[in-house]
Amino acid sequence: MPEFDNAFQAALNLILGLDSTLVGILALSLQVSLAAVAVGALIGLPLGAALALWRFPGRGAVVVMLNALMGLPPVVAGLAVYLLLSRAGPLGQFGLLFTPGAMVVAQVLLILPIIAALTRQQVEELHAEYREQLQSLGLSRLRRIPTLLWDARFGLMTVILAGFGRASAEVGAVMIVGGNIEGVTRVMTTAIVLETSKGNLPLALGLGLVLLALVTLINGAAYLVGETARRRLG
Amino acid sequence: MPEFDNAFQAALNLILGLDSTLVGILALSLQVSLAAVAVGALIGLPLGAALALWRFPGRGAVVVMLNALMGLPPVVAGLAVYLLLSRAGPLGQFGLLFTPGAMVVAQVLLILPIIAALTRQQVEELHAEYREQLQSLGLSRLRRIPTLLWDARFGLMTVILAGFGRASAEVGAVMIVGGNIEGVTRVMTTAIVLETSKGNLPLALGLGLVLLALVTLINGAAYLVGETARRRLG
Amino acid sequence: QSIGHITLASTTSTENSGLFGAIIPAFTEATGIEVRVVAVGTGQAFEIARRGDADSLLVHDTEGEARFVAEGHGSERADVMYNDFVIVGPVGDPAGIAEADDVNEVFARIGAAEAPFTSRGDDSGTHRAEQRLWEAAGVVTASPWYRELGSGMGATLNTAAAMDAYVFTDRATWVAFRNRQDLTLLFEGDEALFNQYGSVRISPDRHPHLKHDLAAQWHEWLLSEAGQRAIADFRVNGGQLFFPNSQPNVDDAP
Amino acid sequence: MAHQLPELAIPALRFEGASVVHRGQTLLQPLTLSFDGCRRTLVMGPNGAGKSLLMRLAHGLLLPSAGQVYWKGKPPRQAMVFQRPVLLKRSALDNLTYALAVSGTPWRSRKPLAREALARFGLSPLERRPARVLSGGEQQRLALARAWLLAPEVLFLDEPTAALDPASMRAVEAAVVDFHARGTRILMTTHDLNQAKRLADDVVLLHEGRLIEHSDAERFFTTPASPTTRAFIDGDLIW
Amino acid sequence: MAHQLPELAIPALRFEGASVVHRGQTLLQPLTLSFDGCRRTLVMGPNGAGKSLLMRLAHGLLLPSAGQVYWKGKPPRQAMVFQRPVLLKRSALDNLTYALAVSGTPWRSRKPLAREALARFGLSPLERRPARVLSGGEQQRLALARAWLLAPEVLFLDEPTAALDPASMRAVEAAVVDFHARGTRILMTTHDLNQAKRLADDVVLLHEGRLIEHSDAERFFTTPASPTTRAFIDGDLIW
Ligand SMILES: Nc1ncnc2c1ncn2[C@@H]1O[C@H](COP(=O)(O)OP(=O)(O)OP(=O)(O)O)[C@@H](O)[C@H]1O
Ligand SMILES: Nc1ncnc2c1ncn2[C@@H]1O[C@H](COP(=O)(O)OP(=O)(O)OP(=O)(O)O)[C@@H](O)[C@H]1O
Ligand SMILES: [Mg+2]
Ligand SMILES: [Mg+2]
Ligand SMILES: O=S(=O)([O-])[O-]
Repeated sequence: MPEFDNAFQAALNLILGLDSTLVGILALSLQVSLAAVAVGALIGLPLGAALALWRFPGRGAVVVMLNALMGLPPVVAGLAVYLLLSRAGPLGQFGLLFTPGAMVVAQVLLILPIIAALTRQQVEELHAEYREQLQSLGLSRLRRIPTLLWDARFGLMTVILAGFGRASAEVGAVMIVGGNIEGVTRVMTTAIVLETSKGNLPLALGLGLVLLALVTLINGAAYLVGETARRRLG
Repeated sequence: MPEFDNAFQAALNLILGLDSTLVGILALSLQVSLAAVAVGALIGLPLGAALALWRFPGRGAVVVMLNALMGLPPVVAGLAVYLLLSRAGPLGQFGLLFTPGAMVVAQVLLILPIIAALTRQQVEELHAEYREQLQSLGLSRLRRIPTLLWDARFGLMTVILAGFGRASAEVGAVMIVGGNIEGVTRVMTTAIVLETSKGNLPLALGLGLVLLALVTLINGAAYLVGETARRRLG
Repeated sequence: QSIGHITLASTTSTENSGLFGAIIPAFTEATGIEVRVVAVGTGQAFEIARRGDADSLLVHDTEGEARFVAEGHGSERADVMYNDFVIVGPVGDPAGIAEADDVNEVFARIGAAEAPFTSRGDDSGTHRAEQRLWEAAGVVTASPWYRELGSGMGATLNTAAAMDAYVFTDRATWVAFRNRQDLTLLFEGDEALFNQYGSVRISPDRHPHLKHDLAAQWHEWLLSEAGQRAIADFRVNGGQLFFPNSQPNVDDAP
Repeated sequence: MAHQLPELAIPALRFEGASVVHRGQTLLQPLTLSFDGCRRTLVMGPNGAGKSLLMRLAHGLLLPSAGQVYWKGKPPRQAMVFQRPVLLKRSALDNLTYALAVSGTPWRSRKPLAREALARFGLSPLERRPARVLSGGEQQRLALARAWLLAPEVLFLDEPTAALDPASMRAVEAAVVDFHARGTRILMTTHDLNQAKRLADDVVLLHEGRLIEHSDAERFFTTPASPTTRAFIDGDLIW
Repeated sequence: MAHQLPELAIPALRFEGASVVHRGQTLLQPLTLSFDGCRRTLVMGPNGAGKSLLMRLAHGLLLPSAGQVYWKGKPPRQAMVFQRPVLLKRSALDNLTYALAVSGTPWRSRKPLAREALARFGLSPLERRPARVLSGGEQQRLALARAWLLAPEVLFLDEPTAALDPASMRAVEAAVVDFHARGTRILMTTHDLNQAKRLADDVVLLHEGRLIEHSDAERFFTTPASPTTRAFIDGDLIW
């Protein structure tokens, strides 16, 4: 298929050319998604763990809601953040709209449920094993959270990577709250959409391949770190 | 915030009105995403399990690739499928482009890595526990797959729900391969994008809420089934 | 009663305005042919047609359409209708374009005031028209006041509304657009703002598999009296958005 | 062989009609019992009799379905060695320093204390080994070392020597005696009649979730009150 | 107390310089051994001596880091009861029918056979209980029932009675004798010297990953070849 060949060609040219515009777009993509994952993990991991530990009336509903929010459409998340940050909105005065900051906020909204829901499930399973021992040690639920997150870390790594994948891949949210402004809020996915709408399909695919290559690099680094740590544990 | 109130109002009206167009769009959304999840699970679960079981040179690279593909942008998946199914493409003669079938194919591409990567991780952990016993029973790796998938089913439920969320939320792929044709390939997310581009933000948000409500219902049903089964197991 | 369907590649501005929703039923009624509209960016619409994935094309980029036919992808092109571009901006009108005499002055004033302006920046028909006007006004656009969004018309309007920026848009999208916030129509009516839509038939030689018979009926219907009347009858809030201007028997490469 | 030591001020643990019912099945019949003083109580009975359930009730890991389990007075500091030890996915040493951290031991003294405990249970060479790959007996000893480190006032031991070699078993029994001598109340299960004879001040016998007898060790082994006890001591109490 | 029965045609299992090294640490020194005939071999030694490693090598769950472990002739049908039984997340009955399904038993006969095995190990009332909530001893008995069902030609038992009450232990010992009488070769570990004396045809003693002695039971217990064996039998072989 000539298009796919062209796409690989385009990707190669893009990488070899190391066009400064492309580098800027790539860097922004990475910054936004990594920031979103960092915030998402910082909130989502303890949140998911807490939900695994506490029993309370309505817990089932919360779990269902969280699972369902894994299906929050990026466009909807983007719209909600747009309305919040828009000049007429409640947080309008901060002038965050159409800035990378706004894109991070929208992506956090998207990946928080993914990280929290998958964390809940994994921590719940580990806690089934640890519960009696930790309770015997007199650990309050709150203090069990770091222990469980730490001991589940190899599994949670994949969860965080799923969140990162979601953030780096989505376009609906960043498009609306970022506005795809050239040089300011244009990221890889919005650039791909733009090229697609221009009919530049090989270039669009090529950009996609470049993005995937970058994401793969990051995944590879995470894998190496994980495997090294795991090997030390036998 | 008036927009959010309007959005809830719009959602309510949409639901109460039970407009036949809306019902059609909702039904198509559901059909496409459920079909994609079914196919994705049918392939992804055994694939992930196999990857958990077999050791071979280059396995690490495959795992990294799979994890990275969780970050496959919907637009890129859409483009790739578009080029394959386009008249000028290798599968052009089947006339699948701009049909729900094409949308299913693109979504399968998106969620397969998610299901397979998360399954791999969970099955790997269960297998660490079961390995010696299953090997002692003389089970080949192939025959261990159904056993492990069955015994990991409660955790895998959340994985499948993550895949379903991804499918029902994305817009990039279905937009390109479906074309958002009214009455034929318009689904909830593409309708939301359309309304957004018309500046109908409350309606767009309202549609988003309706979609989320539907997704929540399905998650609730899955939760009830899961909890009932789990309770029977102690 | 349906005898089949055709796929029509078109742009979001026509789709967003609701035009197709108004005229296609009349066509289907008359011929039993269903029309499935794939509304995308101008470039993407050409690309879809070029690849043989659409049976017909309706866009507003006369130059591009001509090239499409000249390159052999299209067999026939015809004017169908026109509307016009308008310039909208914040009610406060910081660059004072409402008082401008012609469109050149509008762009000159915005450039001089360095007032925020959002451009589609997506190489669409609208975007190209806008760029020609900047050039004509002798303004060199530059960030940060000039924002290239790389978005569709609707998305660009949403962004402009939130940024209180000027924006160059086709009238149809603007009239149908609901999230105006502080935006208002500030300038219209210059001849240079003319926006021509054309229907293009795809070459049967290039793509013999397409439904050329049905597509021909669509093309002819658009140019026919019935089609032209349907276009003229389409109103939003009582206002006419598209003005039919087919010239019977004028076709082929211009 | 009742072991006489000054009875320290450990509050009494009371079971009052405490039962365990799970999905309609009564696993532990209503139990009324009192564990007073700083004694070494051995809980015995066939598999599935409810020994581990009783231990978990006593340690507060399980709430009775009916009735009550409570301490008369302030609940004492407790630790438990489980029948199937749960070790964290960390090294042997880290498992111990973790327990110390939880119990509030200052950072500086954790490692020395943990190493001491490892040495006491013959695990010194294994300190860096992941706890989960230790042999069955090593894991059990690590769990004992962890409980030992916590210096509890009440120590629950659920078949703590089941996986141990004869010498280790003797060492652990010595450790139990030692614990007790330092004022720790012992509640322990075992299937080993000789071990029970060596260690028990008093014995609780359970059978099919029911309390058969609770009496002083001497009495229990020489003049049992119940024919079931007799059968148990003779090894005749079969499924 | 060597047990004399017609030696059935079970091929011999050979260890030839087989060792286990893990991340630079030698867990099992190169081992050369041969297990012939239909005997009951007891593997003994202190915690961490390498008994479980040896069992896993023999059963083929672990490949030696160096040297070889192989059957002279066609590998026989084998089953193993692990020191820490691994039960599937299913009911007790389903754990057994699963094993039968795996071994190719026709669907119709699975349940009756499984019920028979449950009855034999005193687990009948528990057939619908999830295997993971069974008591320690019940789990061990379920694992034994599973192995029993598979009617193996060689049976590996890793401390199979550690969690059992005295009566159950006797019943399991009887089952082992029974197995053997039906022609099954037994390779078993235990910490219980008396049990070893009751069951062993021959004994392997390991210590710190090294083979100390492999001799007939009679010889082993009465005139041990090594001073380490002496110390072990006297219960003096301490960490
Ligand atoms: N969560 C549970 N659900 C159902 N039954 C349970 C549960 N926990 C324990 N049981 C049952 O309760 C009974 C008592 O269990 P327990 O663990 O107290 O026995 P035990 O006396 O400690 O036996 P062992 O000597 O084998 O350790 C057993 O028959 C067991 O199957
Ligand atoms: N995967 C592993 N990684 C590191 N060390 C291991 C591993 N498996 C076993 N060991 C070590 O090898 C030694 C022998 O273990 P093994 O389980 O064979 O002992 P054992 O003789 O069965 O002891 P026990 O009587 O306690 O069951 C132990 O010191 C153990 O810590
Ligand atoms: Mg127990
Ligand atoms: Mg062992
Ligand atoms: O829904 S997406 O924005 O990921 O296409």
